Amino acid sequence: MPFVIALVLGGIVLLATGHNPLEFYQLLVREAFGGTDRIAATLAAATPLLFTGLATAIAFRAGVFNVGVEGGFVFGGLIGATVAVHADLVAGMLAGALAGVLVSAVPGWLKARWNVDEVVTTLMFNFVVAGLTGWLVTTFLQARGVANSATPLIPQSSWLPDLLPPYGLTSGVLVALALVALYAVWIRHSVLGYELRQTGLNSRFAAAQGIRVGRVIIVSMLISGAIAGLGGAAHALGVVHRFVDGFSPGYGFTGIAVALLGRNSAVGVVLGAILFGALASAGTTAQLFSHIPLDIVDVLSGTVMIFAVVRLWRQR
Amino acid sequence: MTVRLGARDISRAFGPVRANEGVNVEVQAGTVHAVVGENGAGKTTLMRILYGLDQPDSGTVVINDHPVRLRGPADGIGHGIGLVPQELAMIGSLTLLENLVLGTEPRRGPRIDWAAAQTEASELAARVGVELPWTALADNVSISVRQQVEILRALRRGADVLILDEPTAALAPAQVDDLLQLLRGLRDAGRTVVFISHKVDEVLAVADEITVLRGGKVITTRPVDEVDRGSLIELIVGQHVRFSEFASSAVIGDEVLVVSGDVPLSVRAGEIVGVAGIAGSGQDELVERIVGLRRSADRITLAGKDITTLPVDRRRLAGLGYISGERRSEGLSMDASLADNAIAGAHRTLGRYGWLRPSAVRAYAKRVLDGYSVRYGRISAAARTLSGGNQQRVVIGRELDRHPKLLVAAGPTRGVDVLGMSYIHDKLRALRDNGSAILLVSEQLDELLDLSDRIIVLHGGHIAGEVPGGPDSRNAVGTLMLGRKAS
Amino acid sequence: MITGLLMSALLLWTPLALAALGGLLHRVGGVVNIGLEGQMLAGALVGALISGATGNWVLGVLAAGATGGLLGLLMSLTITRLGANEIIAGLGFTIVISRLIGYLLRSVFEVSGTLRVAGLDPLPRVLGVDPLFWLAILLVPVIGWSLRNTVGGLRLRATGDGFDAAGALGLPASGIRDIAGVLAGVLAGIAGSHLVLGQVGLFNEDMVAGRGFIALAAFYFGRARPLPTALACLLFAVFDATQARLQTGGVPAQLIQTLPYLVVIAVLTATAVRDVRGKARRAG
Amino acid sequence: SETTSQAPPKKAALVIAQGGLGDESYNDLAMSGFTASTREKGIEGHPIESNDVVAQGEQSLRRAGTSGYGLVIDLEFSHGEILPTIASAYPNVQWAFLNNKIDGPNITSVLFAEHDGSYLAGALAAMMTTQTGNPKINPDKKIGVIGGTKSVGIDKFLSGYIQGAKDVDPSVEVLTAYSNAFGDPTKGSQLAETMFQRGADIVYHVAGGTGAGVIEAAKKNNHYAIGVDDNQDKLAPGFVLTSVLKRADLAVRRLVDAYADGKPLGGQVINLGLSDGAVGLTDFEFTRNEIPESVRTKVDELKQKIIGGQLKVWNVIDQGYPAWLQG
Ligand SMILES: Nc1ncnc2c1ncn2[C@@H]1O[C@H](COP(=O)(O)OP(=O)(O)OP(=O)(O)O)[C@@H](O)[C@H]1O
Ligand SMILES: Nc1ncnc2c1ncn2[C@@H]1O[C@H](COP(=O)(O)OP(=O)(O)OP(=O)(O)O)[C@@H](O)[C@H]1O
Ligand SMILES: [Mg+2]
Ligand SMILES: [Mg+2]
Repeated sequence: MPFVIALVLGGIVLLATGHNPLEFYQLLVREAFGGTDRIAATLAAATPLLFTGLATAIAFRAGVFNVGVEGGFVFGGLIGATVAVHADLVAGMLAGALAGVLVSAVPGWLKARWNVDEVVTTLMFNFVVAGLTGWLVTTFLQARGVANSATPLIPQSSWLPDLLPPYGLTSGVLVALALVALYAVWIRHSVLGYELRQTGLNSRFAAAQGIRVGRVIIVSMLISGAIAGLGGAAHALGVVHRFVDGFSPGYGFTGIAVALLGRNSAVGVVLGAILFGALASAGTTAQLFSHIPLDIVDVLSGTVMIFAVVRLWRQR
Repeated sequence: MTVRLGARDISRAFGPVRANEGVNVEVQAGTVHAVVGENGAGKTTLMRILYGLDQPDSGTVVINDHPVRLRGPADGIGHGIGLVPQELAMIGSLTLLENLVLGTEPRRGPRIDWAAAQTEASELAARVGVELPWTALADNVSISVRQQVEILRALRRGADVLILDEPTAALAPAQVDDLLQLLRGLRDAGRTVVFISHKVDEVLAVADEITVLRGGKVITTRPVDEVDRGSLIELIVGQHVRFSEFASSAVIGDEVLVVSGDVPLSVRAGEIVGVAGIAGSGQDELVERIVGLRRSADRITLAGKDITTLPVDRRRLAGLGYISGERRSEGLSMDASLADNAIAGAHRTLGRYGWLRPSAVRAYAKRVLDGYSVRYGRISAAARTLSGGNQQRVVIGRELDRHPKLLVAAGPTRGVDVLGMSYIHDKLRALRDNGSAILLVSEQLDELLDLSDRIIVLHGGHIAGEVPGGPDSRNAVGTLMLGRKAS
Repeated sequence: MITGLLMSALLLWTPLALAALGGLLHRVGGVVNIGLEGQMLAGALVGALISGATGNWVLGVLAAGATGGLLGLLMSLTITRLGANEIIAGLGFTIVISRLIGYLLRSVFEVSGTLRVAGLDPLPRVLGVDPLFWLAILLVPVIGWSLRNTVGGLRLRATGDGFDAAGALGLPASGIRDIAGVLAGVLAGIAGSHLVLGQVGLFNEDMVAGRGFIALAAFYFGRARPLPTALACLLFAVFDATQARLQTGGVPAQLIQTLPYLVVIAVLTATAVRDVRGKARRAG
Repeated sequence: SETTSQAPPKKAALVIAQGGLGDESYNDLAMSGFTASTREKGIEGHPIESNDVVAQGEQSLRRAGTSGYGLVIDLEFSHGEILPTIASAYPNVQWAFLNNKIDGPNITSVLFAEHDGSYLAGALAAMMTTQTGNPKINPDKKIGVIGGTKSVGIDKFLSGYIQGAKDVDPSVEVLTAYSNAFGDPTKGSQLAETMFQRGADIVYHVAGGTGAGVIEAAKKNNHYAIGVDDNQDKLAPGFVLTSVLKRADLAVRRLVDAYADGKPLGGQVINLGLSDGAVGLTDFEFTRNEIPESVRTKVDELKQKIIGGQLKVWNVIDQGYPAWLQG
C-alpha cells in the first residue's frame, strides 16, 4: 500500500514533466523483469546491495549504527582486486573480507571500549578510506598505461564465474544469498546471534545478564566489515574485474536504505536489494526506449524509498 | 453530589486482551477514591482513558456529570485532571526543576522565569514535606525522587482531580505517611483524588470509596467502612489468601558473600540480609558493585572466590543471581520475546557448537514461565505485552530457577499485587531455606522486616547500623534510615 | 597569507555552521536530519534565482530559508505523521530534491549542471565579512541560551529526550518536532544560499558536495551543543582552507584530504576517553 | 516518440561517462554534438545515463545491442575491457569508444591529444605571468593548475601544462592542487583564491563544474583562469585567458555523421589533435588585446612544432609520470 502511494506520487511527477506514467511503469517492469536477461541484470544490480544491506543489518541488529559499510566495500574491492591479480580467486575474496574487517575494526573497538559515537567515526572512516584508496590507486596499485585511476585487470582465471553467460550475472549473487540465508538462521538460532539481538534491543539488560556487550559490539562490527569487504571483492572479481574510479556509486549508503527498509531481516534485505536493483537496472536501459531522463527515474526511486516505510495507520 | 470524574460503560481491548470491559465508575467530587485490583486488572488502562492518554473502544468519560470526549492529555488537563502515571513521565536529560515546570512554565515573554520556578518548587516541596535536589538531572536520581516530582508536578498544575497510579510503590514508610496525609488534606480542601495501590492498608487508611477491578471488569464499588483488610483482599484476588508470617532462618551456613571497604558486609548461606535506607543512600552502588556492573575498588568474594574483577557472566557462573530494581530497563528486555528474556544469562548452557537448540530453549523458557505462574499468551510475544506483575514473575523465575548461591534482589515486588507479593515472598523464603544467601534491597519496610534475618541500614553511603529482622525492629530501622543512631 | 587563510576558513565555516546549527535543533528535538544536503541545495538554487530576479540579496536569502523550511516541514511530516524512518526520509528527500533540480535545470532553464543567474546580488560585506557570517556567529550563543532558558527550548529538549513523556504532559510532541524540522530546513536553506550569494555567485547541481553530511558530523561531534558544534565546523573549514596550501608541500592530495576526518576521530576519542575516565564507569 | 510506417529509423546511443550530464565538460560536450548531429541527420538518438556506470556497462551495452541500435558510442573509460566481447557478440552494431584504443572489426576508437593542448596553455601562461604591465598580472612568476581528481586521465593535462610552462621559462613555478570533486564550484573558487594569494595570477582548471568557481574567483580577484574542454572564454569575458579545447562534440559528430551517411566505420583509430582543431587553444576572443603579439606568435610556433613532430609532449598515459609531476 505505501508502495502504491509512492507510485502515485511518482506518477504525478511524471505527468507534470509530460510523460505517461502507466507507459513508463510498464517499461520499467519490462526492463526489470521482462526476460532472463533483464532478470539477470536486476539480480546483478542487486548483488552489491545484498552484501552492503546485510553488512549494515548485522551491525544495526547489535544496536551499532554502522554507516561505514561503504568504506569497507571500497577497500575490500581495492585489496581484493589487487590480491587477485597476484594470487587467485579465493585469496582475493579473503583479502577483500580482511580489508573490510580492517575498516570496521577501529570504530567497533572505539565504540566498545570508549563509547565513541560510531555514526561519526564510521562516516569519517568512509572519507578516510576514499582518500586512501584514491591515493593507492594512483600510486602503488595503479595499472600503467591506463587513462584512469585503476588497478591492473584481474586475469580471467581469478574471476568469479558467471552464472548465466552471456549475461553479466556472476556467482557473487549466490555467495550473497547464501550469506543472507546463513544470517537468517544464525541470528535466530546461534548463541552469538542471540547475544547480538539482546545487545541491540537493550544493551543494559544484556550487560546485566552477563552478555559481554563490548565484545558483541566488536564482533558485530567485524562481521559487518567482513561482509562489506567480501562484497567489494565479489564486485571486483565478478563484475568490474579491477578496481577503478567509480567502483562504488554509493552501494554502502543504499545498503543503509536496504537494511532499514527490510527492518534488518533477511527477507527484508533481499526484497530491498531487489527493489533498488530493479530500479537501477531498469532505470538505465529504459532510456533506450523512452526519453525519460535518469533524473526522473531517481526522483521515482527516492519517492519509493521514502514511502515504502511510512505507516499509514497509526497503531492504537 | 456531582460525579467529578467517571467512566460509563468503558471498554478497551488490546488485541485479544480485554483490558477494560463495560467499566462503570463514579468518583464523587471531594473524595478519595481508591481503585484496586490485581496486576493486569485494567487499572492503568482505565486511568489513561480518564486522563485522555488513551481512547476507549466504546463508552464515555464523564466529567462533572456530563459525558465528554478526551482526544488527548491536553483535554484532560483542561478539565482539571492531573495524572501521576505509573510509568513515570520524567525526562532524563532535564533537571528536576525543568521537569517540574515543563508544559506550564512561569514565563517572562518567551523566557522562562527560573527564579519564579525555583520559588514555586521550593514552596511546593515544603508543602508536601520533601526536599529535592532541583538541579540534578532526572536520570541521576532515584525512582522515588522522580515519583515525588511527578506528584508535585500534578499539584502544581492545579489539578483538582489528581490521579495517582501506584504512587507509593517506591516510597519509604515515612514518605508514604506524608503522602497519605497530603491526599487527605487535598480532599479536605475540596479536591478529588483517585488513588491506585496494591497496598491494602494504605487504601483503607486514605480512601472514602473503593472500586475493585478484576479481569477488566468492576467487581464492586464500596464505601471504605463496608470492607476490612481481609474482605478487601478477597475481593481483589477472588479467593482467600493466607500470608506467611515472619520466620527467621533455621540453618545458617558459611559466608557466601563478603564485601570489604566502605560498606563491609557479609551474607551467609541460608540467610536473608536486608538493606534498608532512604533512596540514594548507596544501595544502587552496592548492588552494582556486587553484580559487576560497576567497578569496585574493594574486594568482593563469592563462596570464597575473589570476584572483584570478574565480568558479570563469570560472577553468574560462580553462583550469582540478580533481580534488578529497574525492571523495565535492566531486568527485562521489553521488546524481546518472553523466551529470550527467560533464557538470558543461561543461554550459553542451551547451546551446542555455538548454536542454540530450539527445543532446549523452548523447554527452558516454558519451565521458567510456567514454574513461576506467569500468565502469558505465546512465548514468542514481547515482554512488553505482559502486565507489570507478570513481568516481575518472569524476572523472579529466571533468577530463582538457577538456584543461585547468592541472590541479589532489589525491589523484588515493586508494583506487584498482593497475591503476587505473597507468592514472591514465599519463593524467596524457600530459596533461603534451600541454603542460598539472599541480599534483599527494598524501599518497602514491611517487606524487609517480613523477610530479613537481619537488616543493614545505609545512610549516606555508609552503614548506619544493623538490626535483627522481624516486625519489632520497625522503629529502629526507621530511626537509622534517617541517619540517627538507634537508641 | 595567514589572514587569507583565516578569511577563507571563515567563509567556508558559515554555511557549515548554519546547516549544522539547524541540524542541531532538529537533533535536540529527537530527529537526526540526513536531509540537510538536499535542503541546502534547494536553498542555493532558490537563493540564486530570487536574488537574481529581485536584485536583492535579502530577498534571496529569505526565499532560500523559506524553501528550506518548506522542505523541512514536508520531511518532518513524513516522519512525525506517517512514521517514516528518519534516515530513509532524509536520504530519500535529498535524492528527490537533487534530481528534481537536475531535471529542472535541463528542462526549464535549459542549462546543464551550472546555472548563472543574471543580475544576481551577492552578499555585501559588513566589517569585512558577509551578514550571514554574523548571523551564524550570533546564532551560536542565542541557540545555546534559548535551549536553556526559553519555553520553546525546554519543550524542544523535552520532546527530544522523552517523546512519549512530553506527550503525556499534554505537549504537542509531534508538532514541536515539526517546528524543529522547519527551523533546520530554514537554516539549511540559508546555508545553501550562502554558497551561491556569499561565495561563488553561480549555482551548480552538485555544489553542496557533501557539506550537509559534514554538518551532520559536526553536530554529532558537538553532541548537539552549539559551541562544540560550531567549533567542529571551524575545524572542517580550517582544514578545507589549509588543504590547498598543504597540497603543494609534496604530500599527496588524497591523503591530506583525509586529515580533518582523522582529526575528528581523534578528538572524539579523546573526549570520550575523558568522559569515561571522569565518571565512575559502569562496566559492560 | 512517434513512429512512422516506413522503415524503422536508424538509432544511435550515447553512453554517458561518470560524472554524468551536467559536468560542463566532457559529457555535456559529447552530448551536444550527439544531439545536434542526430537531429540534423534524422536519427533517433538516446543518451544512456546511469548512477552506476562502471558496473552497469555490460548490461546496458548488451541491451542496446539487442534493441535495434546501429551505433553505440561509449564515453565511459572503464568499459574498455568489456567492449571487445560485446562488440563481437553484436557484429551488426557499430561501437565507438573515446579516449582509448580498443581493437575490434566493428569498434572505432577516438583519441585526443589533450597533453598537446595543455602544453600550449602552459607555455602561454608562463609567458603571460611576466607581463607585469598588465593589471591582471602580478610580479611573481607563478601560475597554477587545479585538477578534478588525482588520476592519470587528469594528470595528462597537468603534465602537459607544466611541461609547456617550464619549457618556455624554467624559473616559472607551477602550483598544483586537486579539488577531488567535479561539481563543487565553492571548492574551485577556494583553491583558486588560495593560489592567487600565493602569487599565482593564471590558474588553469581541469575540473568540470568545479572550474566554474575557478573562473568566478579569477574575475573577483582580477586575475586569469584558463578553461577546459569547451570554449569557456565567454563565461567571464576578459578573465578567461583561453580555454584548452577537447572537442568531444566533434568526435561524436563525426561518428554519427559517418554512421548516418553509411560510411565505413569500425576497426579505425581516429586521432584528434592540434591539427584538426579538435584539441587546442581558443582564439582569444576577449583577451586578444591583453596578449602581446610576440607571445601569440611564440604559441603558434610551438603548435606548429608539435604538429610537425619536432616537439614531443610527454603523455602520462603511455609514458608514466615525468620528473616534473609526482605520480
Ligand atoms: N498497550 C497495550 N498493548 C497490549 N496490551 C496492553 C496494553 N496496555 C495494557 N495491556 C494489557 O491490558 C491489561 C490491563 O493492563 P493494565 O495496565 O490496565 O493493568 P493494571 O491493572 O494497571 O495492572 P498493574 O497492577 O500491573 O499495574 C493487561 O493484560 C495488559 O497486558
Ligand atoms: N507500547 C506498549 N505496547 C504493548 N503493551 C504496552 C505498551 N506500553 C504499555 N504496555 C502494557 O500496558 C500495561 C500498563 O503498563 P504499566 O506500566 O502500567 O504496567 P504495570 O503492569 O502496571 O507495571 P507495574 O506493575 O510495574 O507497575 C502493561 O501491562 C504493559 O505491558
Ligand atoms: Mg498499572
Ligand atoms: Mg606573475
